[in-house]
Amino acid sequence: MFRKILIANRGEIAIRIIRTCRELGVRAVAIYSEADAESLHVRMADEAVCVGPAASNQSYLKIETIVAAAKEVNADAIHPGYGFLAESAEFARAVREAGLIFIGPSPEAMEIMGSKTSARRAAVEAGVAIVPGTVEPLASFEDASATAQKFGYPVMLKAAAGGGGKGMRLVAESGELRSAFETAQAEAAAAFGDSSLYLEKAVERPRHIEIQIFGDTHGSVVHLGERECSIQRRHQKVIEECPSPLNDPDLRRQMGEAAVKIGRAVNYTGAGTVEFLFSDTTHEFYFLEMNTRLQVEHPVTELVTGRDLVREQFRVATGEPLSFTQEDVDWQGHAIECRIYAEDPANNFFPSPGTITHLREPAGPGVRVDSGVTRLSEVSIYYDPMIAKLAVWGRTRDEAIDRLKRALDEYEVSGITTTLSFFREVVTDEEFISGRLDTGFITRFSERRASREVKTNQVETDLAVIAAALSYAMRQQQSAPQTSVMKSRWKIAARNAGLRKS
Amino acid sequence: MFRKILIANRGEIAIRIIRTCRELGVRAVAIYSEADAESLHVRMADEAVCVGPAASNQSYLKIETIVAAAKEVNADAIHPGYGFLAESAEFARAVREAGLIFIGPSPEAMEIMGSKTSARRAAVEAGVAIVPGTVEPLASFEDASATAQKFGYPVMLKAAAGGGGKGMRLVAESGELRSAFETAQAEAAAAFGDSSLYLEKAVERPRHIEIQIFGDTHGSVVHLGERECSIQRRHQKVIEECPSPLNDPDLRRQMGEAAVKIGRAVNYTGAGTVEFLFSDTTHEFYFLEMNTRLQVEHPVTELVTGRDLVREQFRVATGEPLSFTQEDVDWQGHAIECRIYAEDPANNFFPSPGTITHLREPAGPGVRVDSGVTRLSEVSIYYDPMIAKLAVWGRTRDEAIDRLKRALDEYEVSGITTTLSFFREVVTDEEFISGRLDTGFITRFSERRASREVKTNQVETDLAVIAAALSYAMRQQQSAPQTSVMKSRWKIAARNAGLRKS
Amino acid sequence: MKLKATLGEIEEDLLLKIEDGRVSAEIGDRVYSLDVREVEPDCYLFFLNAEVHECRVSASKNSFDVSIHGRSYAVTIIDPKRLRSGQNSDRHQHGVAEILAPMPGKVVRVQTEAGATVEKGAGVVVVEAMKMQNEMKSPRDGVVVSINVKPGDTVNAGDVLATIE
Amino acid sequence: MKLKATLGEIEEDLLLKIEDGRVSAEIGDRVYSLDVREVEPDCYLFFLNAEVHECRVSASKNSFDVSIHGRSYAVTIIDPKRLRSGQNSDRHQHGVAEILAPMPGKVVRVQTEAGATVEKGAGVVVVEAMKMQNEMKSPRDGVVVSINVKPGDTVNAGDVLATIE
Repeated sequence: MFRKILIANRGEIAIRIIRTCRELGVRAVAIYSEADAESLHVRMADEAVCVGPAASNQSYLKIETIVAAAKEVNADAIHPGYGFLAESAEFARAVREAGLIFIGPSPEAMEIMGSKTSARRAAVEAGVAIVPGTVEPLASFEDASATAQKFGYPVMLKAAAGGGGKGMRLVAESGELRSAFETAQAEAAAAFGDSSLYLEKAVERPRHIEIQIFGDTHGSVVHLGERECSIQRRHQKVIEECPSPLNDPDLRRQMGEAAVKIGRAVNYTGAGTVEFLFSDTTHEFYFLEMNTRLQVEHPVTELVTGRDLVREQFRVATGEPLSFTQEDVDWQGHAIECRIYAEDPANNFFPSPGTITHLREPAGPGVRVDSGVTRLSEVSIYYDPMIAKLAVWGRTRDEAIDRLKRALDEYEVSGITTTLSFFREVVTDEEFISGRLDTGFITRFSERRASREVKTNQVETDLAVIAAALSYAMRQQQSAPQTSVMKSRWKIAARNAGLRKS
Repeated sequence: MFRKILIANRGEIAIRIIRTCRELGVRAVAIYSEADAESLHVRMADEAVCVGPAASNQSYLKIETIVAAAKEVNADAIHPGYGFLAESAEFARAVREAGLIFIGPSPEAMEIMGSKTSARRAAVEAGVAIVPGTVEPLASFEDASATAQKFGYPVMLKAAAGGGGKGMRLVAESGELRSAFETAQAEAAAAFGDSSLYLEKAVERPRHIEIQIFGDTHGSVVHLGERECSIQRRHQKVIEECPSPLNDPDLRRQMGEAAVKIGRAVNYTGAGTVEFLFSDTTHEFYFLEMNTRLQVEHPVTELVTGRDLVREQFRVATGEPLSFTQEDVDWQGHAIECRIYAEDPANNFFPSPGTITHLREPAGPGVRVDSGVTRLSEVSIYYDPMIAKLAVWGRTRDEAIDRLKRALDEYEVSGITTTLSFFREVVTDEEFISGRLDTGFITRFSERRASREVKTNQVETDLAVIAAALSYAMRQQQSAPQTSVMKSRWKIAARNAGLRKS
Repeated sequence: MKLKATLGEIEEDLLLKIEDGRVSAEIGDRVYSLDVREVEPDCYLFFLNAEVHECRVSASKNSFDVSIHGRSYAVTIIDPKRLRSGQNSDRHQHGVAEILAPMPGKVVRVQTEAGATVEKGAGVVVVEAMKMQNEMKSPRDGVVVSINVKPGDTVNAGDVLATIE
Repeated sequence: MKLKATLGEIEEDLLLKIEDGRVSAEIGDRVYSLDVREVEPDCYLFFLNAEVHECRVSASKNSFDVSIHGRSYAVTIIDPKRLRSGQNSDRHQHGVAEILAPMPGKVVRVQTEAGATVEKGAGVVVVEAMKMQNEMKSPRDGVVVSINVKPGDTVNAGDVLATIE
């Protein structure tokens, strides 16, 4: 096993990896930007190196600086996490050339899958169906317009270098194409430094189902089943489940085999995810893309398979064979994950940076929290606003939903606005509970939500008013001269007023 | 399912039960003493009723008050948790007579198992072996002395009404008998209001292994496998595992069947635990006692069987059949629990009450915390000093131990002294890692620990000194007139000093 | 003490008495008598009969953000004795709607111009923050009175991007 | 600033310089240069070269309880300029050992008497707390100078139960 590794990431995923390091007795080296010097991932690391100013392109994306840091601290290997440089073949190559181990697939595999067009080509060659669309990047708006006409609307515009829904637009009719094309190009350029787009026929009411695969350097590639990630907003996943509510063993086998084929086609090593679009109507599935890294949502697979995917990544990266075969993999119960973002659901999910003044995370049976923050953490404007992941496990999907409701109710965050309130509504939504999901869920849910008139609880709002008034009164007392007396009298009084009639 | 239940307990177990209530949509009513009005279990409840002053015999042990409270709030049922009135047949009867459901076994079963002597009789009749010893309470010291001579030293003195190691003494030779007899009687009287003792031959290097059983009102009784609870101090469990490091399926079946026999003998309903003494040398096991309630250590069984025991208790109490059969029960991986006490390991585990000024509980993969406290909680002198339970799960015992180490390192508690530092040493102890456990473990471990000379880390101690000096310097600045300036300059400076050479 | 409290659109009179850890309050015609514990500064545990309600308050001046059972409410407290007014900004009083930047970011596109008529929901300005492009829409049908930013401008939370009348 | 620091038995001179978020310290002959962040009041994040060390301090007067990597150290800081002395109580200076009640409880038994000779580890007083009987043992061979409690007495943390010389 490694002696020391550098984690080229921040936030909850850096902490997730630090935890496995601790469990394996590997020293964990964090990197951080100047804005992150006091971040939890730095505080939890054994060592930490500052790699530059706040802006990611001057710190977390600086290949040379990061590789140099790893050499400087004598790390054996680098784990990229997800996002940032996780899917940069250039980075993987630089790490290899520096004589260090990159905990991930080969740069070659990353390059093939890194461009969606070449990835689609690879899938076709491996005999896996893809969504009808262009295999080459679009030359121009005119090209886009012509192609769209050919396939017929609705169509999807996607960034060739893309991921995370950035540079992605659904276009319902020709009139929307130009502005969508421009925005998508702009976003793609900003996010990936590459504005090229491609176009796909839009599958209607599609489920986003992905397969977790794992390969080793001894030629075996296996799958750990599916994750349902249909609940997305702005083409970003917000709730993921394992297994899919469909929970169909045959489908799991078919999609698993297709994913393994694609993995084999690129001699895939380590953890990877093959994303499919599944049509609820035709029950056909199409290859979408492959993510050549650990996924944000890996915990649901860990909860249901009982396997530590990061631990397995380490193992494979040291050249050992996988610790399990396809036959060894089994699935117990049901897991659901919610991504907790510092965003305001009441304001179009706009980011809500700030200082976390109070934090109580849920715990107890069947609850797992992977958090990147603690009390008094600053959520800065510079990075992805996800502050934590809440994952729950239950024997059945219903039990998991019961747990999720309970855990969301326990979750307390003050100082910033989060998506917790949004999730609390989702988990009581009939369509969610029924499990009939597709990528349009959030749009429909938001409409239901808007139409529903909010019945406020009079007692609750009155208590809120009283609490505010108390807080006001306290302040008056404190600013008044005789404060301390009154304050302490109040405190003492409060302490004494214990006995309640029973 | 119930509409509303009252939880006749406090601390982490009250919270554990509240969590299942939330998951089942059952309203949870807490009770509290005047000392507990601000306790976390009250803050997390839907409703709460004060049942008296701090001393438990005036609050948490007040049968009439508690039953009246349950009626007052229109609860359907009462869950007793563990400790306090959990094994009081009188309480169970009072609940029944008040027309409420007692979430636990029948008072009759509790009475038989409540007296260790009648419990031993029941075991013998059910054909289960018991440790050679008296079946009747000891009449006097002379009786004790004669009996001890008969069986031969070492012998064990135990409180007939006992539990939790109170009123229990190991007597190695006749010279020690009198003082042990007196102390045990005194403790028994104080703890249970009944000073009667009985005597057993002491089994040498015994393992304490217990079987979780579950019965329903339709006559089925099943077992959920064993827990190894050999690691005890003052005859109180501090670390529990499922399965036992022996992990012997035959032994599990044999002990399971013996436990089920005893359960059937008393028409047992709900969750119960049959405790055995297992001799590592002869591989024989003897019935010790039966706990007619949920155990503190139930989470390790939940983690390995994937079943929510409190949820199942609710189900059985409503008269439904068990949700599973013996064949349905299986065991995945390995779980270990540490009981975190507010005690000072450096000072003979003396209780360390106070205010928790800082708290960060571990999280992430395979970690479960059942905590009774939060930041700023008061740990009072009135009740059991256990503040939380840390349980971990791993595919193997080794993986579980890796996780436990990691979780213990993450666990931060300030303001009170806890047993965390003690556990951090235990998990690196060769004997613990080897799994060759018996009830003498802690004594031997403590001797090893005492003999080991502590090599302090010079850098670490120097940093501690520097931190203290900084804190001192800050205070000087604050008390000085020009404080604010200096302080803020310092803060700003600290904020700016980001860039580190890489 | 006598106070005025505003929650959302509703303003109500509030009479508050605090003694011996009990609070009695009259809000409009509704009367409450509660036991209160201050479990943390600005965190109140209310016992309403047997019901338990924990309220956490974050205060700035006399506007209070109260979270209770996971829901939060913005409450304004006005003490007539102190005649604190001008608190409820008159933004919503007459027919002008301002489009504010909800957080720091960069303006990437302006989709209309002063004088243009816009429909409710029409895009006015696109702001990029955290690599995400966000279209600020018109809250209502109206005429664009002013566009106060141009592409490339950096804006801070609360900056008025445009005004619709 | 120049200070004296005591940790356990060891007292050392400490020279501390704080500037621009860097701390340089000399402890005896050991020299440190650190970057420091105060992540919370009294919680310091030290960067020693690349190493990260978080220290949490709880202070009372000039004795500081510092916890680092889960271990805690009791440090006393003395500022010679302020001549704070009498801090290290002279309990251990000469041959008297006091047996203190480590926490509030009730005395159930006294197992010896003034004037008696006791061996190290011999039981002196039994205190009951949290339903647990705890035997306070003599820290050394010696003679019981005084027993300050009797069965039934309630004692508080720090009360001197007995003195051995």
